Amino acid sequence: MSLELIDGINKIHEFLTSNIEAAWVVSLIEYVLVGLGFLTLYALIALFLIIFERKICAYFQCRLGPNRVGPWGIFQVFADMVKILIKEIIPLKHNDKLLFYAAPFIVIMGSLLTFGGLQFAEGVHGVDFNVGVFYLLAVSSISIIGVMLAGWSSNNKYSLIGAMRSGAQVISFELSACLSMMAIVILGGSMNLSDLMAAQEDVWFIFQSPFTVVALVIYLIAAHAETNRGPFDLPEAESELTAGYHVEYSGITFGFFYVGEYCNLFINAAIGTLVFLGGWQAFHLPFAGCEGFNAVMDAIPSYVWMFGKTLLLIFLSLWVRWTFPRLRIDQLLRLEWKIMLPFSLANILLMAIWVALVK
Amino acid sequence: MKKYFTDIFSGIWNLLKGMKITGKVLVSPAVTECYPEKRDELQPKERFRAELTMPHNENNEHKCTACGICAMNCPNQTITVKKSKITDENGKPKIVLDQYLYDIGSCIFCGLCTRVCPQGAIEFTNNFEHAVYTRSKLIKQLNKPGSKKVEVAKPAAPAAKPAQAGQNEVAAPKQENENKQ
Amino acid sequence: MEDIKKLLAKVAPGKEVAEGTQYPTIELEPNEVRAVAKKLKEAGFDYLINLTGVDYTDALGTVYHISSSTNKTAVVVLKTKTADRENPVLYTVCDIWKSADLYEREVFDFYGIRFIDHPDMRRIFLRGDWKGFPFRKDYNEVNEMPTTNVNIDDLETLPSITFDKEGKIVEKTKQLFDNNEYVVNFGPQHPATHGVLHLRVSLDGEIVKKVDPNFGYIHRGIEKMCESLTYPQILPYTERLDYLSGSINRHAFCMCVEKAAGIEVPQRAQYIRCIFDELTRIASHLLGWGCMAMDMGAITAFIYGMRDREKIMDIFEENAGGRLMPAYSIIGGLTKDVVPNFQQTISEFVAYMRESIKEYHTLFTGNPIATGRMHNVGWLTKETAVALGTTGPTGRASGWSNDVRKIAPYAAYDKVKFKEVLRNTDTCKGDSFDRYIIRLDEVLESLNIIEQLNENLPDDGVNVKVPAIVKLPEGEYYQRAESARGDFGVYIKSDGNKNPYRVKFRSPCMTLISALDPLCKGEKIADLITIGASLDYVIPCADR
Amino acid sequence: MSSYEIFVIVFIMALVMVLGGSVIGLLLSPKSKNNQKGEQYESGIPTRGTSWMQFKVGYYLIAILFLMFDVEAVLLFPWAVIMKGMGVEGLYAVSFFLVVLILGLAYAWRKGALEWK
Amino acid sequence: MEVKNLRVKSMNHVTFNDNEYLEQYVEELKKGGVNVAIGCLDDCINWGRSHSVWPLTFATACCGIEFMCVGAARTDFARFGWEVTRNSPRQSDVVFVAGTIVNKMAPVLKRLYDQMAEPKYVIAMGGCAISGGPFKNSYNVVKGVNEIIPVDVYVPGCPPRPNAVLYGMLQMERKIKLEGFFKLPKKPAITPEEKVWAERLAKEEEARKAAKGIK
Repeated sequence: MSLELIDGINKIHEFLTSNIEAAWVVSLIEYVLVGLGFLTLYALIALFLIIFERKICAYFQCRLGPNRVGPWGIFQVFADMVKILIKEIIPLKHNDKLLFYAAPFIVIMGSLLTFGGLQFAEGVHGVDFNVGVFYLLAVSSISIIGVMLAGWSSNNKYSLIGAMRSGAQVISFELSACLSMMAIVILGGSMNLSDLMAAQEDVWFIFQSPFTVVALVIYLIAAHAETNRGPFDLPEAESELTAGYHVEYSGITFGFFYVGEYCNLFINAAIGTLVFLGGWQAFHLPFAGCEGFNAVMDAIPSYVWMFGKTLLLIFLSLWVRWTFPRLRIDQLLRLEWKIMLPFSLANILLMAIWVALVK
Repeated sequence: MKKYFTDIFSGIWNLLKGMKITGKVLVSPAVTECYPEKRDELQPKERFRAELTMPHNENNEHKCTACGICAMNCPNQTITVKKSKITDENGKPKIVLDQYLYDIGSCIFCGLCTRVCPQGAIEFTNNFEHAVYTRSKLIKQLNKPGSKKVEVAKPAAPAAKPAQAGQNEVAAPKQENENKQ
Repeated sequence: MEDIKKLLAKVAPGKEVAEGTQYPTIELEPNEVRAVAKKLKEAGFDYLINLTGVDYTDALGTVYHISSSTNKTAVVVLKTKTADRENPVLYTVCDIWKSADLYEREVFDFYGIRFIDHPDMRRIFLRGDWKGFPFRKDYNEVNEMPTTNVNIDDLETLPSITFDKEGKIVEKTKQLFDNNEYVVNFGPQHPATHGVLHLRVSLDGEIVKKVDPNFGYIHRGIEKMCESLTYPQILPYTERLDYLSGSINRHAFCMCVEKAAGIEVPQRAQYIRCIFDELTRIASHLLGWGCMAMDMGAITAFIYGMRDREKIMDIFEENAGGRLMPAYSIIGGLTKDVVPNFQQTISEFVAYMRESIKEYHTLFTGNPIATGRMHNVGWLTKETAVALGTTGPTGRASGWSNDVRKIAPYAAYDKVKFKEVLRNTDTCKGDSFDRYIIRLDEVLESLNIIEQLNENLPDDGVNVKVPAIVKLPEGEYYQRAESARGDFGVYIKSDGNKNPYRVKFRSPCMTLISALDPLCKGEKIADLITIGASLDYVIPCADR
Repeated sequence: MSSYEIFVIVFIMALVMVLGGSVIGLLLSPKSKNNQKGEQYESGIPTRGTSWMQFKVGYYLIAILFLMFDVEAVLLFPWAVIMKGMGVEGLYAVSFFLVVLILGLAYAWRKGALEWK
Repeated sequence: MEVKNLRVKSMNHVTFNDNEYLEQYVEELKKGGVNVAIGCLDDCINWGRSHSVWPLTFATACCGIEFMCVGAARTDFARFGWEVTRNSPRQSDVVFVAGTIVNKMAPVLKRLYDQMAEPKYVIAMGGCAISGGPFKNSYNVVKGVNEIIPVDVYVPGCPPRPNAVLYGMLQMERKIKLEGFFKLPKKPAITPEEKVWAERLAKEEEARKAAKGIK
């Protein structure tokens, strides 16, 4: 399908150039189309994940979850969307207005930019820098600045504590995510996502070295923490800080945090898939005599592989979220600095040795 | 050093065991009862107290004598008994029930009224669907319009009290009853 | 009894021990109270069960119920009163028994009695701008519903009275917090204060410096209402005190009235009452377990707890006709006999619950995050527990054996074999984890009790005839019962009418809340929530 | 379309999404006014003083360590890219650096800098 | 929308209580006529709102426990899309007044309600919230929360069983489905309760000023 998609894009391009003379108009229309495409995908994924989580969490809790709006409750999220879009945005009295309204933008920007850097299927990708991994790491950490701004600018004590905790979150899991990716960069020899994809054509990275498994586990924990979810939802900490950093946000401004959270969930799982689990590459057995099996695997479209694996990681993340209690802030720092950081540093060293000696 | 590693691995092991529990629930069926969908099957148990009613027989008759013991025993004046004195065809003065008002919005379902009722004229049923938009609608008249007290052959002694357990807290000596009125 | 009388003669020479009372009672002049109290404390009476204010119409007074953590069955009652109704003043005992702190504030709030040298004479339940003292018999002020937000000065200024050098009484005030302290309100509307407790927490970053619990956001004045209700009418209100151990409270009140009126309740009723008490306790502990898990962020565990709790609710509904408020015990027995398949349901439930507890342990107790958050957090030593009067599972987690079911067995508890669940004081000194785990252990013990009672259910009817109007002979009655949160007490002072003269419920939750400040000092915000959850208080019980 | 163009497009789209959503919300939503609405929410009790005041951050020391380690991580990335091509030499070159890092962490740990204060 | 066309999944229109109120409500809204397009848009918005009502976690007493039961597995209110309980009033749509409101709590509840974003709804759950319930003779209890804030639905019971709360939620859903979005204000700008409140506030303000003047 991905090739068909590219075909379709080419057709649109031809159609536009044949009908419109001014080249800049064509470009503009294309830009708008691309942008809208991204936005739609982004929104749809967020909506899908919201209902997905609500259903899955219900099943974890021996409940049914939404089932009265539409078949199996799938229109539940649209109802939520309609409602939240036309809910009042409360004008606050004592806040820092500029930062207050900038915060959701920064959150959304951070996650959309990361989203733009993903690869969704063979040949379907947006931003593809030669420092792709680096880019993803860089822009994905913007969101947390939005969280801090939101907490600070609200002039609310709960949200301020939430903001401070999100600071702890940054200094905790940024580093591990970074170092676990570095292990893959050593193995793959490139920071470009396309190159990394190509390197996983036969065998996914996860099966290439035992140390990628460690890296994957560390990455999953760190990525999970960066989404401010599950056992790492300290900045929100419902039972402690009522709603944490976004306690003063109402209506759609709160909706942006909500959407951003779910998209970050997807994005982090997608990065994990791309970097460790072979992204949209099919599962191949690199042995002689397995060509038949490989051909069957290849017959499955690449986007199915991509989204299937991503969903698997998301499911894992939900499972963790709906099982564990929240960490305390010193446990959080301890987990990072006394467990994950030594492990990832050692992992890099071992990975380098592996690459130098085995490969 | 050894403790550090054993701690980590036992920790992970315990986390995984916890995940096994939730995973098991994930694949087992939900315990949710779908209330509005299966409304007919989901009636509360028989003894459940959800609404005070006054049973009427097919002739639109009830057993209430308008004595007001229930109203007196109610801890928070949920029941109001409005009665009037008339003379019946034999020329005897007689007390009849005009309105038996019951405010479900303040009822605490303690069951004291049904226990003390000497006639067994009121009872709790388990219809729990009472939500309304107007508070005044929560005040219900229990005796149906035009209903009257069932005429039974008068037993010699008031021993006809239903031999129900717990009805021995019957309060209300006569005079106090009248005073209240 | 004789020993105690001898002791009383020693600590209060020349005072007569009243005859014919339930517990040895002595009346003291206000200025003698402190001396006697100190001597009693030295003699081992270190647990102030209850402190009740009473309006004797001609005088205002207090009644102290004192017991000991070593000689557990001994209870001593002290009484004192002052004839000054305009400006009544008594001497504080809050430095002798720490739990008197909140009790004395309560007496001040209800009766206007001020306690000399008590450091904090704020109103406890009512707002600072409340007019009059509602529990006085001559109270007739009209207080409109307030429309303005609570005044922060009222919350922070601590008035107190003390003697100056010349021996005159002077009034002093003190500020609770410094001006530049970072004070955050947790509650009244907060998901983790278990109701409408209002905690004003002074923070230093994440660290809690001081916790100031504010009560009264659900003070309904039940005790005052009881003074105008008949005894059967009071029963539904007892269930609404601590709605999680409603059956037990109701049972306690029934027992108190039955004891006073000399009503003998059939064995079957007593057995069933005990089964219901234990079921209530299990339901309460399940909710407590679930809420603790939820407060720590594990919502799934909460849902599992509630799932299993529904089974108990079903039993209640089937037999008693109510879910949260079964309304099953009445004076003289039970409303109705249990349904025919009751025994089978119970034994099925017991088997099911035992499996569930194992599941809970795997899901939550073993979780390293949870244990990490509970271990070494919120130490409560046995001495502090006794001083604060934190009874129930909380006290037992600190190694204080205080189970009323063992100390003063009531109903059918002397006919079953069970052990009081205590945490070993050598290895653990009562941190959050102990308070957590003891609840699950108690559930298992309760299941044992239920099993035994269920197997030997006698068959002699469920109620006896009681007079149409229950009137208690003049006097004072006290009944203790072990509710899910600790030592629940009912104090009834009767003047022979069909209404009680004064009813006081000894709330186990109030003392639990008073433990928050000492436990949370120096811990983190997350620990404040964990400790609060591990104490497992119910605010309407504290506020009454 | 180059990556940079897409980057700009996505950036603008984020702006459009937030602005669009907020404008719809502001224009269409029902509104009501009262005195207490704009006040801070703190469980229903008026807040005491301001919340913008000095606030102790307990992880201050760790935050500084983080800065250090993050910079080191950035420095390591170029090496990581060419590690595969360099083979054992690349390993020698950087293992010293890595060991120093690990020792640094161990030192900080030993000194108690990683404890919550 | 007509009351007759009002459909709630798997529940018949006539089985609901208090349909008269809704009919009256629709009559009022229909005064002046409704444009078809606007009517459709109204239906769409109301559909969204009625299926996504996020409650504020506000529980004072016993009813709060039953409210927790409603959220638990047995009677799962997530099925209706109500499960996203928000702790901040800014993000919630409905406040379940679950439990007794005493004098000290009244200003807190009022403040929370004031701080909620429109549209906001109130469900009085249980006897205490409706009328003071068991404690209506007490010196410190508010006799019905409609003295403080306007109530949309009353769910009697002490406490109501979880299914009764679900029934109340369905009632709420029906009411929201009839709202006219483009016929604001949907509630009177100042409800009678608000009026009482405002008068009291003004009175107190006056008294305070007077007291100051004397000083």
